[in-house]
Amino acid sequence: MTKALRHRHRRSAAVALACWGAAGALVLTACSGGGGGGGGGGKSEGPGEDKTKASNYSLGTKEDSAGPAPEVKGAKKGGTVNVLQRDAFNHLDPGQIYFADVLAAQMLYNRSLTSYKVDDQGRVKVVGDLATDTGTASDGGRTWKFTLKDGLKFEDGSPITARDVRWGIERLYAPFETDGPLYIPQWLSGEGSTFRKALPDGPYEGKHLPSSVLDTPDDKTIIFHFLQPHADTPFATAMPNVGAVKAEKDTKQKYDNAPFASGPYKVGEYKVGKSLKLVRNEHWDPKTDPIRHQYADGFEISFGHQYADSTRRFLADQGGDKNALSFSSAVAPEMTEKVLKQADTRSRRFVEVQPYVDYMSINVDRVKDVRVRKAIAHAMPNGQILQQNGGATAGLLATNYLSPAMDGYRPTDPLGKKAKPSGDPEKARALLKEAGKEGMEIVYAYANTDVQQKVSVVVTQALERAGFKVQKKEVDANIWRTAVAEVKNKFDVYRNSWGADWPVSSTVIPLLFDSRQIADGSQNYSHLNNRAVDAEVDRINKIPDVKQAGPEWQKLADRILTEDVPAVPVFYNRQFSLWGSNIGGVRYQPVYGTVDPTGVFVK
Amino acid sequence: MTATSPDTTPPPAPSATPFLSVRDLHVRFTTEDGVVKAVDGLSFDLERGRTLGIVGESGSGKSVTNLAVLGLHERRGTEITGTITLDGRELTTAPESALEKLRGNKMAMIFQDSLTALSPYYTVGRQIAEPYRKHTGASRRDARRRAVEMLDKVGIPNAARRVDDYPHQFSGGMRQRAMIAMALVCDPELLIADEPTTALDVTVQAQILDLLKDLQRQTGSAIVLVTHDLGVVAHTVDDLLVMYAGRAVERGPVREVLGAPGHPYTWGLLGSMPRLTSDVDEPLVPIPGAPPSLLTPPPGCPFHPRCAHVAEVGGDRCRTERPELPAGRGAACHLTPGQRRTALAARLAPRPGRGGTR
Amino acid sequence: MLRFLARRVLGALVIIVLISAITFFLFFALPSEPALMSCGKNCTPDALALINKNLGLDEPVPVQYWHYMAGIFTGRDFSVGHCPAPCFGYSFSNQQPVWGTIVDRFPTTLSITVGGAVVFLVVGVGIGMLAAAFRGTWVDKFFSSLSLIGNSLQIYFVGVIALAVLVSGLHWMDNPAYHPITENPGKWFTGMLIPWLVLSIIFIANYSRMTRSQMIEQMGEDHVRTARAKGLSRRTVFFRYAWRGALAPVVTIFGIDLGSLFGGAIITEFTFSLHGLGRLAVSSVGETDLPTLMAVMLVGCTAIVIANIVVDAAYAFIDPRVRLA
Amino acid sequence: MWRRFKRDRSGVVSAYIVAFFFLVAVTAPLLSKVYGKNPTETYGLDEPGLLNEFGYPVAPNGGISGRFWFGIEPTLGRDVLTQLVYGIRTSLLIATAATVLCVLTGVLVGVTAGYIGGRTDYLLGRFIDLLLAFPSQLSFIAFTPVVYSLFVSPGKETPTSLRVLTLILVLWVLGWMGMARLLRGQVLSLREREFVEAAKVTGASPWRIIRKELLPNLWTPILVQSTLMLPSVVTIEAGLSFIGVGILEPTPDWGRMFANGAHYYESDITYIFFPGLAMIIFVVAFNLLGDSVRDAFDPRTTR
Repeated sequence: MTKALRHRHRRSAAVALACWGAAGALVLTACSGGGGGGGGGGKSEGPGEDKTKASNYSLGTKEDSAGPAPEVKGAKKGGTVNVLQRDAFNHLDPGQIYFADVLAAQMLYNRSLTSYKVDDQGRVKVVGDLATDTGTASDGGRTWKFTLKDGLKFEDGSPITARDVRWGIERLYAPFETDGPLYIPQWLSGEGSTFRKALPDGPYEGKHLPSSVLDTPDDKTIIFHFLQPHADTPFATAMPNVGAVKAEKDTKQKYDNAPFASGPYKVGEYKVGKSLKLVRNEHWDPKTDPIRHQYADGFEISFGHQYADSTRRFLADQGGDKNALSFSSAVAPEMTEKVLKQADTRSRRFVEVQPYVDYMSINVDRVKDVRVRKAIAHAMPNGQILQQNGGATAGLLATNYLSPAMDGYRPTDPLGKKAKPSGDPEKARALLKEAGKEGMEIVYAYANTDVQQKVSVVVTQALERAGFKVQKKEVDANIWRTAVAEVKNKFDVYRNSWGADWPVSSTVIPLLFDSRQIADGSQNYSHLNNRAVDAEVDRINKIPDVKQAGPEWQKLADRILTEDVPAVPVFYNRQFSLWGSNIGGVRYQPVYGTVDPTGVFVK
Repeated sequence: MTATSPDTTPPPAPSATPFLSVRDLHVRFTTEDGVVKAVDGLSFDLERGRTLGIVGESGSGKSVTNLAVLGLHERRGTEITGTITLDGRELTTAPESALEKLRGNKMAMIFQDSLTALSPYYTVGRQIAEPYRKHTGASRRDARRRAVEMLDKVGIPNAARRVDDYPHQFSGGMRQRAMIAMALVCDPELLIADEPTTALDVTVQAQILDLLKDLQRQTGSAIVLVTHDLGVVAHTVDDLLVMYAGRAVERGPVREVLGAPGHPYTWGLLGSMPRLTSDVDEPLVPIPGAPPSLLTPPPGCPFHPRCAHVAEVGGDRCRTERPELPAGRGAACHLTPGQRRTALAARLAPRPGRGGTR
Repeated sequence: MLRFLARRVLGALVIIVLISAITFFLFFALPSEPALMSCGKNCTPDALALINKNLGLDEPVPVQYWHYMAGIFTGRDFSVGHCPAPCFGYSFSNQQPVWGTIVDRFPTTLSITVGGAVVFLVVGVGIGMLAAAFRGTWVDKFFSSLSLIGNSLQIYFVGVIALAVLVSGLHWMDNPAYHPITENPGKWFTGMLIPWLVLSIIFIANYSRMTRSQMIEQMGEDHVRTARAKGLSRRTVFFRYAWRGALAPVVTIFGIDLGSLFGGAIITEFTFSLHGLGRLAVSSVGETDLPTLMAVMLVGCTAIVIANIVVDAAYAFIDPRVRLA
Repeated sequence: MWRRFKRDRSGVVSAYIVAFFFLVAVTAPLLSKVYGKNPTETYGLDEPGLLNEFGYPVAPNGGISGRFWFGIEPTLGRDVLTQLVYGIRTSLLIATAATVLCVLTGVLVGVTAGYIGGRTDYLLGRFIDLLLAFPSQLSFIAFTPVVYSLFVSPGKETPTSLRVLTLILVLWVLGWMGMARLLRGQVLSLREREFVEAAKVTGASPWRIIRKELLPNLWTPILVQSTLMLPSVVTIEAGLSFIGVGILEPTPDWGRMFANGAHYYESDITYIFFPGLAMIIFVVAFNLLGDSVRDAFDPRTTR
């Protein structure tokens, strides 16, 4: 069912060494992002220390949800922001958006029921966006009620009503809406794609969901009746597809190229695959919006800038590039050193932990002996793998399954990876000997890309040093996902990456390790099948307060890593951003792992 | 050897210098393998209205001599000594620009293979008109009219239309005529025809030669006719020069040379060609051996390796001593006039037993 | 001429059809499911089947091929909407009509190719003629050794060095990028400069070598000697007679080079991160984006066969002996 | 002819250089033993102090030192010299095999078409036209994955030999037409010559005529063309690896070093320097050799 944000960074070239404790002193310069962006966490010390940013996630109050957003220091009105993106946006229709780059972009023109408010310290609050607050639960968390603010308007000045929100949700049932997250429709109408049967054509044929499912008693009220209790509903309603779509302006598939704006900007000109121009939306009222500003006159987003290209332009900082930034393009890893050495970049860059984690899954069906799995885990050269991915500015060495960006994250290190970043071949060898499996053949599968080819070199080498025999199996990059997601696959160890849709671990552990998730195409890539784990998942899921659930998830994650070892956490992704010197108000959006464009202005 | 012109052409040059005078001409090419002495001490004269034939095998230096006269030899690696004077003007030392003014104007050349010698890329008319425009400054239209006139003159039927044809659209004989038209377009006083008929049918050959003669009669120009074909020479030229290995080995009025050749090589040339006058069964006698390498020409008489009469001369004379060509009529050979007569007589006697192949 | 054109165009069409068919059928040997590209993240077998149906992937390959080719002339209707002629299908990876992408990318390739071609043709032929004119002198030796080395250079090496030195090191030139000439001719020029230079260095070598040897060969031709014997100046002969003869082979090679470059100057585009047809092709292979790949392939081989026809016509124009039939 | 060649100094020097490259390729294991390093070991990762925190060599000039003569590779920290030596080995193996196949096919098709003529010639000619109309670079890139997939069985490692085979195959299929065209023309003109006519009249079998009369006269174009073909195949193969459809890690490959170098050049330009230099020297030498061979066989072109 649910799928996490999969960031589109093809990590083709990313990054350098993690800031591991050992190398920490050396690397500090690399890791300190410089106090740009005003966001907290200018320094990321690595898993050795508690970053505690995650614990800053909270639900905002009604007051937090009221506009206008607090002024950004030094902000000025006017000017156009140039945005250099590598990949073209694949969708503009909020219903279809799931990738990080567009998630960042949609913040400018699209509003959802709730949203994330990031303060100067980098603390994240979920607040009401279209709604006055983060919703009111009843019926044990099965029913959630939201009330819309006053003065909300579309780009044509027409008011946003509950009917528009309803339309926005009901259209997710239409068969063409395939790419976006589907939490709300699935919670309302059923798992998988069964929910579509509730409204096969969406709202387009005049049919609607019954009020027992989705109720809009008046122009201001929306009531969800879920099949199960969902404590993290305020997070789910912060997905961009839980917003308002005006029925008359809904052009179905074509909406993808011309969404009707509710945010401070609207689509000015869109050349698919090439450029997108966002211009001021005069009908947006700052008093209704606790998050967004409208400083710049507009954003000119252009696609097709390789990381090296955009980095070079930010570094040169000439002409129009002074007014440029990128939502999601990272500094090209080969230029990391250059960027860090150029003093004037200090105030216009950041390195932040993203909610994405790289794992090495171990196929439990094939590698049945837990001692062998442990041996693999100990042998895994996390540091070297990270280095192939770009090193310190691309990620942090991972010591457990949860990202530091998750609520309740603790820097536990059950396998002692921090001390042995290149793996511990002796220990692995010993474990393998204990299992009597010396010289065992391991099929290591990898997607055939530049970086993964290099990763395969270090993984193979480390495993062989630990006494394994390795069969390397390259898989075409474009079928990689399906190939490893096949339950009956013939591989033993393979990389995958997971990012939570919101900073609650209920979007991580159950998906990765619950045996009930095992199916072709699902995310339990390891096929871990442990009843005790399943039971624990259920128990924690029932905790009504997400804040209390956080530490419980961490405990469970560590237990799995210690007892079952179905996967080896390798590194936590980081975003290394750089922008032009004439741009202000850039901060990090920790949930999306991108630049937050809402407070950006031209100096 | 100065020939007195029998026709109306007024005697030129108040000085004693003939119209074209080549003196002690040496042409050497430097190649990778050494120095080639392509022409080695050649001298001859030619007056207006006269025709000089130059015969010899390929590689005997005929063509090189003519190219040297026009200054068309490859400049790089070529060394020329001696003098070439045309109408009193020294050509070997003349600057390129001066030569350019003379070429195609005062002196012109007809080449052997009209297919390759005419540019395939331009129309016949244009190629004929080009030198005319250059040397007379005529307008495009006048030049074209002149080209038609010339084509007409050389006997191209329908000249006004054919003037716009490309060379490949002409037959071989017509091309050769066009080439002659091109050479004559500026009424040159010296015309060098380098084997103008070799590539043609016998009937066409005769026509072309007649044409040349006709034109000479009209303009009174001097003609150098280069050929390896003695048959052509007999009816066309006034004087004859026989070349071998870059040297003149015999010269004289054509009747005398053909009638009483004085050099064994000339005998060989005559023997290796069929004559209309002789019996069809009479075998042709080729000259044994191959022309010598000009890189390392044989010492002494260059012909001695192929000469059947070395013994008659006696001693090492042929191998060591280079025979001089006497001024005027004569041959560069060590044989005495008596020996020559005997040998020639012997050669002309039929030899039934031997069948030569060609 | 008309007969020539008719005959050649017919032959070209046969070749294009064959090549497109080979490409199309070969690609079904690839072990991947193109529908996955459009299936998004919530992909289920049902959704997959639907997409397969929408894209017409459920039909036999020959039928699909027929639809594809017919669509180029008649346009096609997809569930996503009508795709007007010329319809090269909808891209599997970005769900846009392929033709739009081609139209979008082609100017980049065109700029690289035409700009580069102008430089390397003019400079290459120029150098070749210079070397021929000064044959044997230091000028000739200098350019000859230069072109020998140039001939041995590879874009993926020189290009990188050029970037490192000219862009990153000395900041003399702009990072290669494509800006439409219609929007900003200045930027277009500066953005294309390095690709042109690098592409040229390599081709110049070829062209100067060829031109030189052709010129020298032509200068030795009888008809050139004839022209000299007519009293035409060295210069006239060189530029009018010898050049005309040397032109034909140069034009032939130029046509072939240009034709293959139009299909995408792949390595150049790759080295300089330019988004032309070549890069599009490479990415479409990686993404099993059959419609896009087909389209690029068709553009590429059409360019080649057209180039061949043009070369033959040009040949006939240059050399009147050649007859078109 | 041999004498002529020997007198051509640049030709002889080039021949030595070319021979040196082949020698290096053949003796790569020996060289690496003597030098004491191998192309797969990640020295930079295993030993601290060789690579900095960004994965680039600590020592200046790409980490060139008495120990690593050509420096070390960024991020993986392997030895550049042995990588290059083994890379040349891989590339030359592929290129040589592809060239040999192309030449054989070219000779076979060219001689067949030229000698038999008629319908066979026409059909082969059209077939060649067809293959020539394939955009070659594009086709290499497009069809290499297809051919790979024909060989690959899911779940097993694709042996490097299969990848090599694939590349050879692809380079071969689209590489022989030039040779065939050339030889066809040669054979067409030879066919009309007296000695062939004579042989025909005496009733020699076609095979005998081809072998005894035609082939000896074709050696010159074949040899010259092959000498020119090989370096171009090397560069095409490297280009494929550069774009990413060539040989995979960890098998060292010349072309992939360029692809890597293009990534690293901002911070480590030295890395691409040696492979680039080696390739220039190799191609220059081969081109000069080709010129010399042609001159030796065919003195007319000496200028």
